[in-house]
Amino acid sequence: MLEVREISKDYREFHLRDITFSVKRGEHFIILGPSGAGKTVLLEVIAGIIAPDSGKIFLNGEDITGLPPEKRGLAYIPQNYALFPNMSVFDNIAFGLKVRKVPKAEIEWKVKELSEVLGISHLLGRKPKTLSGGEQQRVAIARALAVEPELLLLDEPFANLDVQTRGRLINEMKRWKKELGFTALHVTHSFEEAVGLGDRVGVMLNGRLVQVGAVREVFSRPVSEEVARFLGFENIIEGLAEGRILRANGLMIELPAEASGKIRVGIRPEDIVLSDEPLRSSMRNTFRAEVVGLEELGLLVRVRLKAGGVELSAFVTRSSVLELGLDAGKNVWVGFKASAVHVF
Amino acid sequence: MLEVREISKDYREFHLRDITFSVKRGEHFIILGPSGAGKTVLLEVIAGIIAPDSGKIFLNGEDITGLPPEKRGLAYIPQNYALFPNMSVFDNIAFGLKVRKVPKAEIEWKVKELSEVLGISHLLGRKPKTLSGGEQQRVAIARALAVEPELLLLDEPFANLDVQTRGRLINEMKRWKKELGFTALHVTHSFEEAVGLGDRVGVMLNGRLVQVGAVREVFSRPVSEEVARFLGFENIIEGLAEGRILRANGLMIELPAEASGKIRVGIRPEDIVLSDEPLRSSMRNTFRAEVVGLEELGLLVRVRLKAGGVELSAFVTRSSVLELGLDAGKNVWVGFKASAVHVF
Amino acid sequence: DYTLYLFAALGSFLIAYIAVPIAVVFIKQASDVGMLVKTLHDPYVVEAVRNSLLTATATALIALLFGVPLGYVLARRDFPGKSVVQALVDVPIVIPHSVVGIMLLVTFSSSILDSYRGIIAAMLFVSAPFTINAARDGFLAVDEKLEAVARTLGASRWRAFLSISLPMAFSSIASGAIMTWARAISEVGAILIVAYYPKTAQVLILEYFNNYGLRASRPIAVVMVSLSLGIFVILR
Amino acid sequence: DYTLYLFAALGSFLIAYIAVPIAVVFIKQASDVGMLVKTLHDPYVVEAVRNSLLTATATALIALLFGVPLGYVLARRDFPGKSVVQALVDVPIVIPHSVVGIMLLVTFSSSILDSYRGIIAAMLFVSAPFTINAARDGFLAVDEKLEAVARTLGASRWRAFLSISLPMAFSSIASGAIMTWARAISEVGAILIVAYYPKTAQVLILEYFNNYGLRASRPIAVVMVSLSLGIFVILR
Repeated sequence: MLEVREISKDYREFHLRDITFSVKRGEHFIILGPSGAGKTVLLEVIAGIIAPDSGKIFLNGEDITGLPPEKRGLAYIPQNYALFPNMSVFDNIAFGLKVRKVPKAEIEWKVKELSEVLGISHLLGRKPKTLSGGEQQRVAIARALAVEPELLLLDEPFANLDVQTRGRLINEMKRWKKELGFTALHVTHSFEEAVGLGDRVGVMLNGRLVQVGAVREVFSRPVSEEVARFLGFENIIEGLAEGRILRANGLMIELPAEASGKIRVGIRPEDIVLSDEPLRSSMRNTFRAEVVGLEELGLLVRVRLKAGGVELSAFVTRSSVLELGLDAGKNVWVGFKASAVHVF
Repeated sequence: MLEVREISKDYREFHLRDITFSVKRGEHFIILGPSGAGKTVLLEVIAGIIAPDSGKIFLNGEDITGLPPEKRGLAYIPQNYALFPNMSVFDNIAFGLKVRKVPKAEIEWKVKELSEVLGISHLLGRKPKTLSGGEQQRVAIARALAVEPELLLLDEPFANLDVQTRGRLINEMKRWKKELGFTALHVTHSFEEAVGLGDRVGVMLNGRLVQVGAVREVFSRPVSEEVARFLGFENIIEGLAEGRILRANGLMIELPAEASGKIRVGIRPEDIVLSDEPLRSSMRNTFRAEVVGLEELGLLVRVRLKAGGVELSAFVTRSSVLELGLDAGKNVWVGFKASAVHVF
Repeated sequence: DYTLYLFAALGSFLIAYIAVPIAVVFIKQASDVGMLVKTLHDPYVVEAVRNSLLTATATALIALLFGVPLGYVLARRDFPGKSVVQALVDVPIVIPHSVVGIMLLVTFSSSILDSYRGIIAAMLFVSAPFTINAARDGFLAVDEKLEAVARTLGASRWRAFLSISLPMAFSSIASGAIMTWARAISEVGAILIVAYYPKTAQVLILEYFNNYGLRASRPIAVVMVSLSLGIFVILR
Repeated sequence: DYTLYLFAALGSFLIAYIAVPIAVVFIKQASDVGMLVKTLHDPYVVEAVRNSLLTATATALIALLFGVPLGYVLARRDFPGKSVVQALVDVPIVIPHSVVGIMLLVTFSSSILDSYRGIIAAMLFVSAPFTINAARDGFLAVDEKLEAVARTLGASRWRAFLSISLPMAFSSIASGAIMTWARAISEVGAILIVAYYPKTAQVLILEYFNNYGLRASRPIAVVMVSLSLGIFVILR
């Protein structure tokens, strides 16, 4: 339905480069990327707020690249929701309908229906400033859906909510989607949203869309080291594979599947276990390593290790650091399962 | 040397109440508390920048409560370091000496000596704005030490530094302290700084100093539930103890030591291990529990559990959530060591 | 804290210097109510005050008509020469008032000489910046995303401006217009050159002072300062 | 985007209205250089310009002497009535200039009438707020912790003010003082009442205009607007 072809745009510190992808009707398409990747700029280019330097955008086969935002039929929900502070919740939701000169009775019926599905019927008389973050988000969605847009453009819709509200609203959004049947293009940096809501996901790094595919596929088979790193594979090890064994700088790592030649594998630091004695378990990959350094990361500590000639980093809890007496120079055992090794 | 007696002060949203403690010569005393506890206000009261509503401050037995800051002989280093932007690094360090009309040759000698110990000799001609965070911190310390203060007042000295610089500077501060021999009163919210630098620590919560003692003692024996929670014991369980067994709401928990009567114990959520099968290990406390909910916390996920009538929360990594298939309603095994149980 | 006390003492001088003359003019007039009443019935005075109010109001309306769009463009668009335009907006504040009159007369000559047009022309030159800057700041405070969202919902830019930006910037624009009004009614120097007639209250004060002395001009001053302070209190 | 084009068109009117008279007065004078040269040799004119420059400079210095301490106190201390003081500082902007003259004369009567003191008194009343507000904003921008640290290092408040706050707020204070100077030299209405003599350039423009017409007064206007714009360019 939406087709984005080779969009490039330089805007402030953001540089979009040859962005090409398409969204199918009824799909929930997630663009996942770190902050600063240019996700918002891409959304605003699609919404018609920013003109691209080059490239085209098609909606149902029609070129909409040159159309102003009001002629596109795409509803945009920015990260801060941008509710109109000078209007009541009712008037916010009704805004697009009033602009279209829809009869008053129909507007009231439509607002009532939407606000019931979204559970905001009791808020219609309130001003946006008096609403909680979660309520504001629902109002913004109702306002966007009221005009029955071809496509909903969502910019980090859950970023401004507290942890508990976020979890609840992600689940509710699945329900709204079923009941109201919309198509969504949703940009976010949150893996949780991508996994929880996405039908397909596009990974965006430094202004480029580097991998597009089904969510599980992207997470389990990142196409490049860059994507792997973004998806949390901090340990990237290069070596020569032979059968199910990878030889890398003095280590022999068991692989989850057969491979051959020079390959790279990724291991998430949270999948690496540290212990004082070699672990007697199903973990096939166990090595002796030396602690090089520690970095506190809030609740976790990142332990930098050297095993053979390979540098590894592992996440452990603060109490493990005290218990194992981790400190630079200490030798420990590191272990990870073959299934934690991702080949790309 | 410094004695603070029953200081109370209402200042903006902060309410100090009956703060009493003393700092000995040569000691590194840490005041540890969450942001908003009023730590900075306390430091500014001691420095003479804010007048207390009641209470007294003694320095070497002399009442200094009414003295202006310039008559106290305490050097204050605020969180942002407050280097004088209109002066070079040299003039910053020399400022206190110039005010005291120290002869020029002596100033130069003193600045040179200090900047060598702190490794900032090459920066003396620069303006503070051109310095990195770590360099700024060293300059601030040099400037404070130049006047040979009775006591150094440090407000979150490492909070504005990146993770790696922080770790390095904490280690260096130990060395500076040995070489230059100062007494420090240091406020922070970081456990890392408290453990790494503190001789003694005072825990400050909601404007009250609730526990003072040696660092290890405070961390292992919090005097109250409130302190325990702040120190990360999210799971507080009340029950009846008999010998080394605590009976609480249907659970039987092995204690690290004998106790009797109604007691409370605390367990850190990172000390609780989840698994699909009962763990065959030295963990004596193993229960069946139901997952109540999940909360994403950056790299970790907080799992809320119900075991018998007791609610527990545990931290696990994101990959464990996927691996164990954790979701509300699922039953898992929880385990923790008797040594992870802290009685208070 | 002696330094602060010294500073406070020095500072009070200026505060007193502003407050005392205002107080004194009211107090002295209070002991001469007869003259005030007489002045309020003087047809010249009534006419002049009427002229002042009308021209200042007309000036504020013109400033709104042109200044609000200008403020919007300055808030929303970057264009080459924008900084020059910004600087030009602030220029009238530093030009001597009699020079403003000469410049306007040189430019528009007899078409503004001694007419309401001339009064308004002089007032507009010195007072328009307040409306422009207030409108610009008001629109800058309106999140551009609000307009963007309104447009994706189907509103034209004009509709988005009317429904969202203008209502939200209203209070800033209103206080800018009031400042424009106050600055307009305070102008004397430029008006003296461009339009001595029709007589405005500001000019009449001067004329009565020259012809009849302080006692005759003081009541008009009291009336005008009451008007100005009233406006000022509304603004705060 | 038609709405924006319409707005830009409307807005350009005001920009042109400010820019054109300034340009025209220079252009017209360029075709009458003889008169300009003659004016520059007219001892009355030279004397008046000298008076304007001297009194405006004196005013700016007085405003600095009292306004900087006041700004510092406003930036650093809360005290009862602070909001009233703040409001008073902004009052002079809204009072009609001739009313200012009357108020000052009513208050200080003959001690300021027709003297340099009177010119400076009138200028100070209307222009001091620029220095006070600029100083306050300048000191507000200096982190109070800097002074606190300086004091724990042994400096008195006065020493901390001199070594830290004053140097850091200097550029803000300087631009406030320049605005004060510009506002002072632009004043006409109040000076006409308080001190027609000694003659200032602003008043002389008016007198030459009344006595000899536009051609005679225009060169002085050109000189004054050049001065003002020069100052303005320095400020930016």
